[in-house]
Amino acid sequence: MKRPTFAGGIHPPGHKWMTAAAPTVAADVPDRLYIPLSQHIGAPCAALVVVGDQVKKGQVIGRGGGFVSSLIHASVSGTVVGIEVMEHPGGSFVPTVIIENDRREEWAETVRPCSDPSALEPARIREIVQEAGIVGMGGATFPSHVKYAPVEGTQVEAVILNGVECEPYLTADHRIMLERPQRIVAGLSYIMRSVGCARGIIAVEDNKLDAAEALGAAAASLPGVTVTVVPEKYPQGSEKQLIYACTGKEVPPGALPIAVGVLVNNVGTAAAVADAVELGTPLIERYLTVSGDGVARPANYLVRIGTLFGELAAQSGGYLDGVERIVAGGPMMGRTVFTDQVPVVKGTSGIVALTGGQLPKGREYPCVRCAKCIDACPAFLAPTSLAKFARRSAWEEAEMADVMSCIECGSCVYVCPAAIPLIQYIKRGKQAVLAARAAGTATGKG
Amino acid sequence: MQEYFIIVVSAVLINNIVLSQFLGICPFLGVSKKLSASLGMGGAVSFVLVLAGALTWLVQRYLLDPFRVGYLQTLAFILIIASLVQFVEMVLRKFSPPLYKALGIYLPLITTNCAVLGVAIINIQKEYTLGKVLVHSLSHAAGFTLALVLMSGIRERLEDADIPESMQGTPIALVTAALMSMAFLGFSGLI
Amino acid sequence: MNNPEQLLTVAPAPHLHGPDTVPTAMRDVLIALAPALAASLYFFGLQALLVILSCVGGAWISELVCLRVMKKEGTGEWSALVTGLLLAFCLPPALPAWMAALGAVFAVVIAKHLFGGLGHNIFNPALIGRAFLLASFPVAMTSWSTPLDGVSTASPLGIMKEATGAPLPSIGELFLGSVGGSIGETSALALLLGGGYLLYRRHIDWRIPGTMLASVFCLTSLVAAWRGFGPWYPFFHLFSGGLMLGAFFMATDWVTSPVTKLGRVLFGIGCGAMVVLIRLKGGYPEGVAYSILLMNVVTPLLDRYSRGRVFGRGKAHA
Amino acid sequence: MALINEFSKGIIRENPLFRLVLGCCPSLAITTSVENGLGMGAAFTAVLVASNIVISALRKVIPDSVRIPAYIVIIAAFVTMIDQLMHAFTPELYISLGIFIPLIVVNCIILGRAEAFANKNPVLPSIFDALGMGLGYTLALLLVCTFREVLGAGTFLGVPVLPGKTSAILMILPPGGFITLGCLLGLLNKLQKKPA
Amino acid sequence: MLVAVLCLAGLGGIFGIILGVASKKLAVEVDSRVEELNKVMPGANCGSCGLPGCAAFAEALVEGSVKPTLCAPGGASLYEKIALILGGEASEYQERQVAQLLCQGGVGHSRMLFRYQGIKECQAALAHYKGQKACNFGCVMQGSCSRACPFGAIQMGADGLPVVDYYLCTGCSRCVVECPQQILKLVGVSHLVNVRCVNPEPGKVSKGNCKVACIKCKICEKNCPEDAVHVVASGEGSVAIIDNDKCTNCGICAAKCPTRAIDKIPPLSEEVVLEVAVPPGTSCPNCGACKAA
Repeated sequence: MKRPTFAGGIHPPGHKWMTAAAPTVAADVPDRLYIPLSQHIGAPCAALVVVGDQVKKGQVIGRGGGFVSSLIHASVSGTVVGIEVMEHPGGSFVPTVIIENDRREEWAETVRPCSDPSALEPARIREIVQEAGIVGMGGATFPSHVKYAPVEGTQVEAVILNGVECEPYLTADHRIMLERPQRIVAGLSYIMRSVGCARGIIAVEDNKLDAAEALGAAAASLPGVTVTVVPEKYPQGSEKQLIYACTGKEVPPGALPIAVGVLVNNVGTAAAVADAVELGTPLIERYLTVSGDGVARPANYLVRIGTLFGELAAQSGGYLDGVERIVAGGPMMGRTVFTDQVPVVKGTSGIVALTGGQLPKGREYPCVRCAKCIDACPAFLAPTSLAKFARRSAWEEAEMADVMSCIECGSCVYVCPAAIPLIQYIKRGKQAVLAARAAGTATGKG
Repeated sequence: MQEYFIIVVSAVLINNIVLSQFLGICPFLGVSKKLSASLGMGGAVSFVLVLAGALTWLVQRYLLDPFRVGYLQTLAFILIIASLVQFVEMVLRKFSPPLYKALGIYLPLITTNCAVLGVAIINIQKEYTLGKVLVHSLSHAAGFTLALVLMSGIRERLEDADIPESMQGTPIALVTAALMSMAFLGFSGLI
Repeated sequence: MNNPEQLLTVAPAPHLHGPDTVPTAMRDVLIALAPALAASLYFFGLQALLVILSCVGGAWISELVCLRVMKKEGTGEWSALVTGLLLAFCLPPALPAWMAALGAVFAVVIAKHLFGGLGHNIFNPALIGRAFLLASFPVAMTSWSTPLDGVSTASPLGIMKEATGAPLPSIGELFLGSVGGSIGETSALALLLGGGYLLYRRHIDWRIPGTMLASVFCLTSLVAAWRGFGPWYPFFHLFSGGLMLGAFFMATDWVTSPVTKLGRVLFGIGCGAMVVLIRLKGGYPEGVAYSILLMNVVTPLLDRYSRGRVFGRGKAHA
Repeated sequence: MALINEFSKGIIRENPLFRLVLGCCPSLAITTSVENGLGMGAAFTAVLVASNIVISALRKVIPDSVRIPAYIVIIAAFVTMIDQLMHAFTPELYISLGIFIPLIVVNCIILGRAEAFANKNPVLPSIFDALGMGLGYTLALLLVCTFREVLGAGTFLGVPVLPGKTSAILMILPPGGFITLGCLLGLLNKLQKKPA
Repeated sequence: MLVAVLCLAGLGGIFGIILGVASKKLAVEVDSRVEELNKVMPGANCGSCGLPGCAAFAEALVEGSVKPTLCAPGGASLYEKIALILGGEASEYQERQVAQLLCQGGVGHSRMLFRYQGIKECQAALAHYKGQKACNFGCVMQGSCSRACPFGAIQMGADGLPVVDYYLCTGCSRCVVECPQQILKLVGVSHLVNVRCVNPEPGKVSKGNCKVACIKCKICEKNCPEDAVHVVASGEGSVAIIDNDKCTNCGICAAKCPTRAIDKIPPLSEEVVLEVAVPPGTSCPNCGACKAA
């Protein structure tokens, strides 16, 4: 049987062999942890601690005001030694709480296991998820409790767990699925209960058949849950593309998956939900892959939030010569950082150090209209036209050509023989369109 | 029937009014920057062209010829066309201000659009009947619109092109027209 | 203040890049043209070599001069070589070398660099070069010679058009290429090999050559059925003239063909229909070059009106 | 001095074809031979001078609201005369210029000069203006003609200048007209490229 | 002859009547002054007037909803022409303004955090850690202002910063709008001394990031004989600012500034400074007498 997928996409070399077989190692907890107060999309949190405060592991140290906001917890016990504006792997500077680790690993009183998780009300599960500060761990960092909240006039018909991990180099999700399949399935059952949905799908790419098997075995006892194997293709793990592959439904531009009755969560998120519900532990650590051709010993780690990239790199044997870029996340959609002194945050799925080898060597050429970008675009856009509009600030034309539908997967740039930074132009176009919309005017001058 | 068919093919493709007869170059170069405007201009010219073709034919046939004042042809025709254009202009301004704005200064230029006068004169030279005059005028108008629309499509694409500074604008439009006209040579000898 | 060489690079995603670049793609086209080049040298010998060298030389030199004059970096990235070679392939082997070079210069300067160079041309430069030469030197451009011995002859399509009563070559001869015609167009076999390579390397889309050949085949089959010609007739059209060369190497030119899938299908059908129209009804025995140029004119409009739907838009969400 | 200025401006500074890009149609259509260019230029200049004189003389008589139709009628009258004259005295040229003689009436330059100059100035400057513009246009036509005839037919005024069979016929076909004018315009732009 | 005259007269008569009737029935009011104004507009469509283009400005002028002086590129000569067409008085005197970059931290002066590889567009570059310079307030050096200038007055210099040609600049403020860091400011051409740094961070920080930053040392404040320059609160910190009304262009502060963040430019030649409106109907010989008086 042909495996379900989506139209378009690319097949970059996966480089997953470097870490796929490496069991997850618990990373050393450093002496100082740097916990940014913005680890989710939405308004940043306000600090609930001041310099000199003693904090315990799992204690809430940041709380947000906005609707799409999430709590921040201390990931070790210790002393707050500073709250400073620091560089963040997301490409910006944000206030960061610095905690001196006292090595006592004392849990906060709020962290209590639940005696009978199967008796929890759906609303209570959402509350627990909110209190645990769980956000989407695939990289989008959308607060999970917001996702589970009921939306007027819609009903979730299927919960899809995303175990695709289509980004090259990354294997952290693969390892979770192999090592903690029970937790993932348990998390899925809580999510399904919280949204009142009977159908669950766990999607796994066909380069991880062992993980699919493990999950299948774990889910055997749970009715309504199936494991769907999808072909290896980038960006198979993109939310809308995955929904299409699993259900045949297309989420309209600008809409959320709930518009077609689907909820998508990362497998790591599901495991975190299970921990929060059963053990009461908030999200203070995550799985991630340290890899790339610029790292001596690529590995998968279980890392406390707030550990600096540099400390993980050191545990992996340090860098090799010629590292040009350090990427937070996968190399297709991750952001480069300018120093490895930035902390791991909830959305950091990997740290990839790249030497110049895989970057386009040649210069940028004019567009030769080869249309490879159009063929590759999973959103069925014409990236080259969008980039041309953005280049001459024709925002209105860009909006007409659906610039806002771009999912920024980077497939177009990967295939472009002229090495045009199409996505950056498109992002610029989106920014301008949003600014014009916010200004309440028709798109006009940028 | 065959005759009409030949007139159409010849006027639209082989002897395209712009690309091989060189009539109506001004609006061809001026209004071909945007597709929407070129469609409007094509429409306006077509309308004027067909009306003018019929009117001039009638005047020639029932006024100039019977009174043996054929030498007044140029004068009489230009008079008719000028009035007609002014009329169309007024109608457009009244009923479609956006179109009027888009066509801008080119509407009055239809008066001095040699395509209109040229086709009117060719109509008489070829001694067509009224039916053929209508078909002939309409086909030339279609040829004009076709060339204009194709040109504007190309020029919209050229907006992103890295054209040498001194070639931008009219020069590159002329070279494009040259290459289009070379492509249209492929139709020569058709039928 | 600090050494920029030691700094990390910050750049927008993605941080991986596929293997294709413009120069490698152009190099692949040259590789794909190699079988046809070998065939042409085998069939037409030194005469053809001279024409090819003049075309390639003319194109290459004018490319370098243009880049210098317009103060652009680079050395043309092979694209001028492709233009020169393709132009040479659609010229008769006995053409005077200076004419061939002139055509190449015209192609590169007028059709390409006046429009802004690589990626900006509207028309296929090689075909413009050919159209220029055909219109300028009609006699020299239609003097064909037989392969191997160089006796002057007519091209197969010319024989058919003029209906002189001279025997038409067999389909087999047409397929292998031992017939009169332009330098690189006679051997359908060699061109199919090259086209197959381009398809394999995914540099061209099957849609353009596929629909173009299919529409020629269908239309000529209809004609054959109507006029009572044998089943050889559509194959004769398929393998004669520059159809294979045009379908695989000229119509598929990235820059001048549509970028959308539907656009490519329409483009191919249009090319095929024009070829048949000009071959059967037009003033020239061969219409591949003009058909592609005419469709080049329409390409911007095809692109504009053949845009597909965007993901999630206009489809039932059932 | 002023008159000389009115005269000379039309030749280069405000050349109607190259600088103002007016009157393209004939400059593309009939420029296949130098002889045609000369004939067209002469006919054009004659009409321009005559109409400029009359319009300038009548500039205070013609009501503003109907000036355009009035100009057109005046111009058309002179075109008709030239048409008849050429028919009688230069029948060959008449045939080779064909439809483009009556079409002088719709040449934007003539109406343009009437609007821009003759209706604001006395007769004498108008004559010089017309002569300058006419000469400028004729010279421009001749430039285009020379390129096309030499390259396309290998002759100049009918005298062979290129060795046999080396002329590119394309240049006297329609595309040749577009190419020559386009490239000339580009070239002149390049030569005169000083910030405007 | 008679026939010819009759024919034409007849034709003319018929069409005259048709057009006459039509012009009554289909009349649309258009103010001819708009077209006249359109002819005298600079045609840069720069948008400095706040309207979408010169044509819109002309319409607004006729409606009386805008003042002629809104058009910066046109200058005094335009105000005069507008006044002639609309019959108003162009008597507003205004000093010519030019754009100036309030940042001197180019390559070699500023500490760089990383190498930026991407499109040359300031807004896009800002999305990556606010640009490659350690200072988050200065120029990001991608040249958006240069591309936005309709007059070619801004070129990118060797140190990566834009250089404004004060002679070509018309003060249209296109670049000012374009600059995402908002560090291009219009200054009167007579203000020769300017603080060309906007960094409000403490002196220790700003000095560490850039050799030519304002370090809040207040030396300028202490040395100014006119009490015209002060380090004042700005954003989350402070920065030196010159009060143009008090400044006499003496340049002492610029000379004393340890980081050269205060910059004195040489006086511009008369042709630039002279940009004053002239009364309608008279022609200004640009002698400068009126300015000196």
